[in-house]
Amino acid sequence: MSYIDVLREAKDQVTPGMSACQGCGGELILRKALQIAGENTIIGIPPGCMAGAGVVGWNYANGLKIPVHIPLLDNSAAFFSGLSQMYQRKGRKDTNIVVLAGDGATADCGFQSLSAAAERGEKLLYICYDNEGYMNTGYQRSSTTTKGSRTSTTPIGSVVKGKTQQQKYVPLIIAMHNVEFCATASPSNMADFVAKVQKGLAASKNGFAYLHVFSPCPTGWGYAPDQGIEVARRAVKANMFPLWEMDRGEFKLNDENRKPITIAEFVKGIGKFKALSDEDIAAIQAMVDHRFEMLKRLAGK
Amino acid sequence: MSYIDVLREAKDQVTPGMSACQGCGGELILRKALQIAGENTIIGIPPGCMAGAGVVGWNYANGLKIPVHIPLLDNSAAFFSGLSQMYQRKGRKDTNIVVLAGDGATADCGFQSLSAAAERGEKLLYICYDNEGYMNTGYQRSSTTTKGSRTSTTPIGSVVKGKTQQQKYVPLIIAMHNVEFCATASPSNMADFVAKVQKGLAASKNGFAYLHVFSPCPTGWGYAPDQGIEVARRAVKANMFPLWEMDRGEFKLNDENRKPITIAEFVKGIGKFKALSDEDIAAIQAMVDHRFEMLKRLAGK
Amino acid sequence: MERQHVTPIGNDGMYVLDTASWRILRPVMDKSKCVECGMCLAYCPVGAIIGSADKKYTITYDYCKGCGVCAAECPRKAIDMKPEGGEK
Amino acid sequence: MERQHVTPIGNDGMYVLDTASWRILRPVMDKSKCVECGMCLAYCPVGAIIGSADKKYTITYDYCKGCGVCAAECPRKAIDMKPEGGEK
Amino acid sequence: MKEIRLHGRGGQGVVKASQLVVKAVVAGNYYGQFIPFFGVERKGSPVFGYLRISGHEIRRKMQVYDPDILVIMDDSLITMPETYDGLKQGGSIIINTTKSLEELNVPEQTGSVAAVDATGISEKLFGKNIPNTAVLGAFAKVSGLVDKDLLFDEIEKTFGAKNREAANIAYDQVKLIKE
Amino acid sequence: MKEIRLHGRGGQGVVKASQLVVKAVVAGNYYGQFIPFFGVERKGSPVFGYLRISGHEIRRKMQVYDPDILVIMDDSLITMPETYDGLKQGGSIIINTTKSLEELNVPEQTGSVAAVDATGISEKLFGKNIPNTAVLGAFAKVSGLVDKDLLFDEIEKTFGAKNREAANIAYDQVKLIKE
Amino acid sequence: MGTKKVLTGNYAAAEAAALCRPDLVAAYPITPQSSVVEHIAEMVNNGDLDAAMVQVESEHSAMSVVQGAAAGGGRVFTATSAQGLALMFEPYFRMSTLRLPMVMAIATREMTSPETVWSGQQDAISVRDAGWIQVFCESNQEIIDMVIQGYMIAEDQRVMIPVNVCYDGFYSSHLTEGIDLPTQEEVDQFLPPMAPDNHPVLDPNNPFALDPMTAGPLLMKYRKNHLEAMHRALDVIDEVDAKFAKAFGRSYGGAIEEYRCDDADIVLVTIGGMSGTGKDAVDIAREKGIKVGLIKLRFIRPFPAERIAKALSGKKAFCVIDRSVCFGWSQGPMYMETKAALADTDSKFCHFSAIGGLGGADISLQEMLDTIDYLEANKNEPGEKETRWFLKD
Amino acid sequence: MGTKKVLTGNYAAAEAAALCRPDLVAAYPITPQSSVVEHIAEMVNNGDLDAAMVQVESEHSAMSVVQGAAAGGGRVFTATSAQGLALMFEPYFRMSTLRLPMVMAIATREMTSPETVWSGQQDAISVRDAGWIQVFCESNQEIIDMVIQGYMIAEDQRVMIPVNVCYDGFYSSHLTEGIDLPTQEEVDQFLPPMAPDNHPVLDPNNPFALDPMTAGPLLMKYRKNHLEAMHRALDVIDEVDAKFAKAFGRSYGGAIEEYRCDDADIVLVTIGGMSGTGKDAVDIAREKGIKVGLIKLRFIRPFPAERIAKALSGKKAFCVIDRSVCFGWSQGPMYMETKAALADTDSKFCHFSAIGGLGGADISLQEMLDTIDYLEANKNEPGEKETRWFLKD
Ligand SMILES: Cc1ncc(C[n+]2csc(CCOP(=O)(O)OP(=O)(O)O)c2C)c(N)n1
Ligand SMILES: Cc1ncc(C[n+]2csc(CCOP(=O)(O)OP(=O)(O)O)c2C)c(N)n1
Ligand code: SF4
Ligand code: SF4
Ligand code: SF4
Ligand code: SF4
Ligand code: SF4
Ligand code: SF4
Ligand SMILES: [Mg+2]
Ligand SMILES: [Mg+2]
Repeated sequence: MSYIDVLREAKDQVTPGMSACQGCGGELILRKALQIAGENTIIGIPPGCMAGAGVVGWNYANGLKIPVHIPLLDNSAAFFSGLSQMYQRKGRKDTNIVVLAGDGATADCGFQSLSAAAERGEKLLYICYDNEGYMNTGYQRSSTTTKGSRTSTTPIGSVVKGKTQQQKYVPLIIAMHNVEFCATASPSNMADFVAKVQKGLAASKNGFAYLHVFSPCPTGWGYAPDQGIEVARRAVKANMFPLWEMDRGEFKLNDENRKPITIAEFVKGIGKFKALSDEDIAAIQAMVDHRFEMLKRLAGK
Repeated sequence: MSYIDVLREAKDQVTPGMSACQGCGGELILRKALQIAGENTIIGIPPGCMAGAGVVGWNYANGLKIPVHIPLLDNSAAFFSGLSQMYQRKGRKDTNIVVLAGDGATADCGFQSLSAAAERGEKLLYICYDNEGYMNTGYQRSSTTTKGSRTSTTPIGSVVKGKTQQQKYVPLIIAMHNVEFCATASPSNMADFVAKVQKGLAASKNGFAYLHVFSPCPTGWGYAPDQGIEVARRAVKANMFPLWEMDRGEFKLNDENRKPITIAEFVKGIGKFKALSDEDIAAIQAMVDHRFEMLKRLAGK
Repeated sequence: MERQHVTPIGNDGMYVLDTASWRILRPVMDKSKCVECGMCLAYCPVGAIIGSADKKYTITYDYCKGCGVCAAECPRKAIDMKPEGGEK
Repeated sequence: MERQHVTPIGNDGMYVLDTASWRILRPVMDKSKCVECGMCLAYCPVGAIIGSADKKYTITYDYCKGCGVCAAECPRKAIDMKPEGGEK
Repeated sequence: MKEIRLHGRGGQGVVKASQLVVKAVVAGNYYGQFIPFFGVERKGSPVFGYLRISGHEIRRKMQVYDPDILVIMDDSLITMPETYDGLKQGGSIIINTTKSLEELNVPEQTGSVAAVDATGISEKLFGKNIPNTAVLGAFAKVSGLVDKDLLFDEIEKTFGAKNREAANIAYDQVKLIKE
Repeated sequence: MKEIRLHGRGGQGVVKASQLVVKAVVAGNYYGQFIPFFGVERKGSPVFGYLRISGHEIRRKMQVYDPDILVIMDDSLITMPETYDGLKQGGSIIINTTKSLEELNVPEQTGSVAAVDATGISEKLFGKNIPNTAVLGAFAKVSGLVDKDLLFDEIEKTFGAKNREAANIAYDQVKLIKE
Repeated sequence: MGTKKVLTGNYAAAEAAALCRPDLVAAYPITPQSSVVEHIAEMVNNGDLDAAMVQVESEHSAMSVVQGAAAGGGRVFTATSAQGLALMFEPYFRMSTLRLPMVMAIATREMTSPETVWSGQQDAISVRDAGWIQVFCESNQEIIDMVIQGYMIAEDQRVMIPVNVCYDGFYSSHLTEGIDLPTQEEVDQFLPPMAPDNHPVLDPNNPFALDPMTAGPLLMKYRKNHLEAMHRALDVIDEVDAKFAKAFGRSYGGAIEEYRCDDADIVLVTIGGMSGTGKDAVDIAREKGIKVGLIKLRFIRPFPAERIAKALSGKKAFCVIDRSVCFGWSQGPMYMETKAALADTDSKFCHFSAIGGLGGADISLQEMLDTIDYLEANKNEPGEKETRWFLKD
Repeated sequence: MGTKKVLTGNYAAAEAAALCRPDLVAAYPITPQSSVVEHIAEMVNNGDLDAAMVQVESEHSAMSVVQGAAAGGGRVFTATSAQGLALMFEPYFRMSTLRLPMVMAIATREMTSPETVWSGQQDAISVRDAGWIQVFCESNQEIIDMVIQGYMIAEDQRVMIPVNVCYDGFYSSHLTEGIDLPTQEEVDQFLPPMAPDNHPVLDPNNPFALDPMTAGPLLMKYRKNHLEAMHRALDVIDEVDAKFAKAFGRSYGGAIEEYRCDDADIVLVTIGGMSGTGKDAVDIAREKGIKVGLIKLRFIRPFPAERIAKALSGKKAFCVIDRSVCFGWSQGPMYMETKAALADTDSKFCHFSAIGGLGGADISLQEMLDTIDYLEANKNEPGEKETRWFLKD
């Protein structure tokens, strides 16, 4: 089945009307991932936009069609480790145990819990939708926020302009954890995304699987709602968000991206980058080039 | 100055009589690192063997000659971030801010705090002495414990024999955090160790520096106290503990180790490994080979 | 005692927001331009585009938020964003 | 009020354990074999081996725990571990 | 003390508008208080807020149960039972609408209804529906609870001259469709 | 109830030895209790422990202040003031030593002193100084508080036959150097 | 005189903290506190506040970073709510027992579960036995004033205990009202910079070990000191209130505020933002001829037991209204503690606990009035009445 | 009848937990609790216990993993002390408010700072307002019995609240004594497996959202339910005690134990391991003709206020001995709460708080005897006397 066939045929597991903003990348990721996972799935969605948008629901009004729990911001991987262990023990190993968490829950507040579950090889699929900030609480900085970005805790001031650090690159960090499967994906590259969710689900039957997904956010980032896929596509093309996977230790670049666009091209028209200086852009470009070089090396190129 | 000259001339900053066991690798690392750091240093030593051995001292009997605090098991990097920030603010940037923490404090309980301080680029040198277990509380498993090891929470039972997971390889994980400097070191390779402490201290003036040191433990691991350096040397030679460094993004293998010894040779005579099966040994060997290959690729070899 | 902390699943009692009311622009598909590639379905964040077994794609308006992603992503420019009129 | 939570630094009031009493074997250096490489100093975990400015190395016994690392690591086998006698 | 309840949707600027009123009221040496009520703060979700204006210190920190005035920034909200709930006998409604009085279906006890096409004004001036400053213009005219100039100064300080214009237009256009 | 304080150094097996006594005492249908006292549990550091033996339930969970018996596994500890502290008038001391009574410098109130070269026995049998089982042998003989066979069975169960031998040798060798 | 401003409770906390010239601020966003951090970040990035701002990954680190900075001699600030407070509990406990002074704002929020982000005082109340001083504010003005007073109290050598300035999430944190914002000069005059040797500072120029292992007998003395310092703080609170009154013309009555209690038969005891509603209720009931007064608990750590007992002595009936619960008591925590404060009183009260406003629920004037009526009706029947839950249906 | 064994308190807890057939155990080592985990790991690795053992990286994850497993329908166990309890505070609070039943052992330990690893009950006491049931044990036998009873209480449909089985670090955790270990058959007969539908279990076969956002009015009902369940637990505790007595021949008197109180004038109130020492002191003082009794607080959440009031009614004097402090009260926490329990009593007591045994310090027989003497001497002078600190010098 082609990925389009998969997406056309599989049932939507999410309420038809949830309050994510127009054009929200997170909503797209959530719906598609759960379509693929299907009904025999238990999902955890920690505090963040997806939980906040009504998906975990309200008392007596639930936003999903499959069992869901909103764990703490900092314990998703641990909570679902325990749950997964119980499903192993019950002999129900076919049930998908999935976490869908924002970058804040993943890279920051819940990072230790995540790292430890990865290390223990817990059998679950952890998907991070990375919108580079704490959107649900009003777009504060996260560790994955790109350098120079305007956020509500790194505002463009007269003295300091935006975030001062480079982003923390969680997928490569997790790939260094001896996990079964680790990959990046972007909604702009939907065939790749679908394949990786499928691989991730399969890998989660043998150990820890991690998928880091670029999640454009029109509201926080400041671009028109119809541009999300294009922004994601540019991120991939600029190597801001390279696509790769690691399957039981073997790295593979999904796209060698022989003619990358520049960071200057990538950031154009995105509000959060509007105060980037030339030095900022150069610094991001250098980081991105260096990182891509590292990925190529890891993939044996 | 040769490293021997450095070690001969620099003052010992530690009490002459501390209660670390005979032949403790941690004591050696602590003394040598602090000799190099010198008097203008503030050190944090979280709960663990080094703190427990009297180094942080007792009320009205202190084990160091420089200012020291025992932070929580889980917040060393954060606490010393705050302290470092104050020293930046006071204009006393020459003061060394050093954390010396066990693998438990580093890789497990304090890992999130560490990862976040690395991401923020806090100006400090974080040294992990990795004895692959929680020695101070009676040698329980840590995430850095080698697969198959006997510990008091992964005993050699009739059904399960020792630790079931591979070790978490913290140095490479931290190297993926955009830090100034990250390296591994072993007391068996003292010249390299001394140079890396020096580099780490220098790098900590510009950003986050991390040093991961192999720390043999006769008591926990079960080998004769005089064999610690030899055990460390074998670990390096078997690529169980390869020596490398990453300086502002550039990886370098300090020793290409063209004729590695096998894991089977490495584990010989070490009590904690006594129940290793052939499969365990093969699994560790495979992990080690794969990891070394990855390091070589990163170093552009 | 009533069971606590639990919300049943299913269409009954489901949380559903009338997101159609957010729409200012309305995606309108020009079937004549459409090549049935399915991109609009793949990229619609809301799941508002459905495909039939014979791969015909249709925009449903009950929850479409009017974001315009489908229009932007259609390789044939077969979808137009038109101001919401009275019709629904 | 006396200052709390603080222990002064310095030899005064320093925590010092009599680790010499742990020693069952005693490292004895044979100066005639020694080539003054300093390895013993580099590897002694206790800091019990000192080197003078002219690079002569001496074992001090006040805190030496008798671990035997120096003996094991001396490239010239110039250090022997001998059972502790009455002497000190 | 006058108690006012404001209704709008996430993104329409209910909170900002109310804060401007409090600023203007305080600038005029009166007392003002605003408490937003949060369900979800997300775009499109209904948002409430409680505004109090008084000549004396306002001590109570609680919701408004029987508002003297309802300010409704989005007339699609009138189908929700909460919207008209509790309006005081003879209370007034200020609403952003082009609907007729009939269509508004106001509750029996309603005293007066003032209507303004704030959306129209906003869309004309800004090209999008952020009706809050225009509604404030209507509020200044109809409620008599806040000094027009002080309020419009605050609007200008926060949102710029164009929004003052919006308020001004609304001030002129607002119509009592029930008195 | 008899109260006993044990002294040794980290690594000498004070805790294990005391637990064996409790086991033997309980097996003999008496009551026993042992509480170790922790400074640092590290090799070479002084370690204390409190042992109680009684015909009745032992309810108090507290330190022993005035021991009836002192068991000292390492005679280097006698220079520490804590070691002899609080010994009851006429109380006894069981000590692992080759020193003379004089050198032991026991306190005035001491009743009897029993000496055994447990280190010697241990080094002979095991090649290292783990004197605990030998000291237990001496304790069984001198204290009369525990059934020899039950205790030696426990020793054998936990540590093997060689340690029973150590206990046996000590049982035979222990000497009252003060009565 | 300061400047008239219109601010939310969170902005009030942020502005006040900035006026105290903190060296370092580390905080993690959480509803309803987030705008405190955001506003401080804004001031820092605009150069209006010269402080290090550390963007931590969790509240555990927030408290740890400020702890390290305090141990480096800095004046520090943070703010949090609910889950964040719970996550930082370990370093939070250590901060107070290390006796490092600081101020932390808490925009109080109900604790999950049930999953919630709304108001309630359960967060601060549940950690009241972790050694901090805790004060609850009624108005945005009080938030400002207590942040400033908080540093003076915390850093007083007789005290040396960090201070929580608590205020109701949403009902205060998001409430906008007019306040008088002291000027920087006024605050500088009132609050001196922290003395360099105010507490042990890690420094190679004066080396020592900070907080080494401490045996029980000595530890007990430290604890006793802590409790004594808490007790002394009751006086310091009054002193600082008086000094503040002199400097700024506003005072709060110290650890508790008594409102129309003098001739009252019955008393409402309140805490935080509900107190204003309570005062309105008292005035209304007074007009009906009911002799009712109100005690506002301001500081709950130290617990002003003597003052409460004195204020209630001779009264006939009282009700303590809690915005939190005391698990295992079927009552509110401040009610339970108020009873403990009355152990040796001679009065025989009619008394009961009321619990309301959890998880964002409102505490309305009507509920206050009903409670007063009930007290009035039962004032002559001593003994504990059933707990009153302010449930809506 | 079970088997006679000689065990430390920690081994007792581990053996008892194993007898309850947990599905999953996740715990993190910490002194003085570590040997609980170690012993369980040993049983699992030897195939003596069929349970999943998850080796977590922190206590925060320990509580989170067991929470997830409980939400998956498992019976779970963990154990901790001091800093570990503090670190897990956030998921700990959620466990009880999610109403997921389980048992957690706490080998109590003093809280840092000052830096310490020794005994003290501050850890468990400081989190007593986080919704758990808490019971304190005196002996190793009681530890075993309460772990087993704990599951039955926690899983009772009228309760559904997790239970902390607390015992003194070192003074119990490391104390070796003889106990009677029930056999597996006996426990199986006493404690049924958890009913599959005992609480909401996340399962695609019966899908629902667990703990969605909950508005205040509904949340308040949940809280009220929780408090009512706590109150009901007082009865369940008695019931289970009686059932246990029938099955095993041992009973503990429910929420409190009264020792020689009947004709007593003066009473010591104790908690945990010190109770045994207190009983010895009572016997000794009785021989001197002092009419003294002892109340052992066993369950402190729910707080058995009525039973305490009843037990003290008619007495002349009492002292509550706490192994922890209540910051801001200059007193011990159980003393403070005991006073609250006596709000409506008619007696005029002589009473005071005693605090001892912090940070590993001993609570000696002598201190108990001195306290009794002091009570006896002052029994006819009603009112609160100064707090007694059991300081060694
Ligand atoms: C311990 C704790 N601290 C803070 C919060 C508040 N909080 C809720 S959601 C959130 C941000 C989540 O960001 P992310 O995971 O990136 O999700 P997003 O909102 O961006 O989708 C925060 C900080 C919390 N729930 N728990
Ligand atoms: C939150 C918390 N959990 C547990 C502990 C107990 N603890 C103290 S030291 C230690 C192990 C430390 O291991 P490591 O860092 O590797 O140092 P080592 O003892 O091996 O030198 C543990 C678990 C603690 N102090 N704090
Ligand atoms: S703020 Fe961003 S991530 Fe959150 S719902 Fe809106 S678009 Fe999606
Ligand atoms: S247990 Fe190991 S690490 Fe700890 S002091 Fe002894 S040898 Fe060193
Ligand atoms: S994307 Fe365009 S061409 Fe493709 S199916 Fe949709 S409307 Fe047709
Ligand atoms: S406009 Fe947006 S929501 Fe509507 S169908 Fe197109 S992509 Fe879907
Ligand atoms: S290691 Fe040997 S040769 Fe080298 S200095 Fe020491 S004793 Fe001499
Ligand atoms: S025996 Fe060990 S402690 Fe002694 S000098 Fe040699 S290396 Fe140092
Ligand atoms: Mg995010
Ligand atoms: Mg370690």
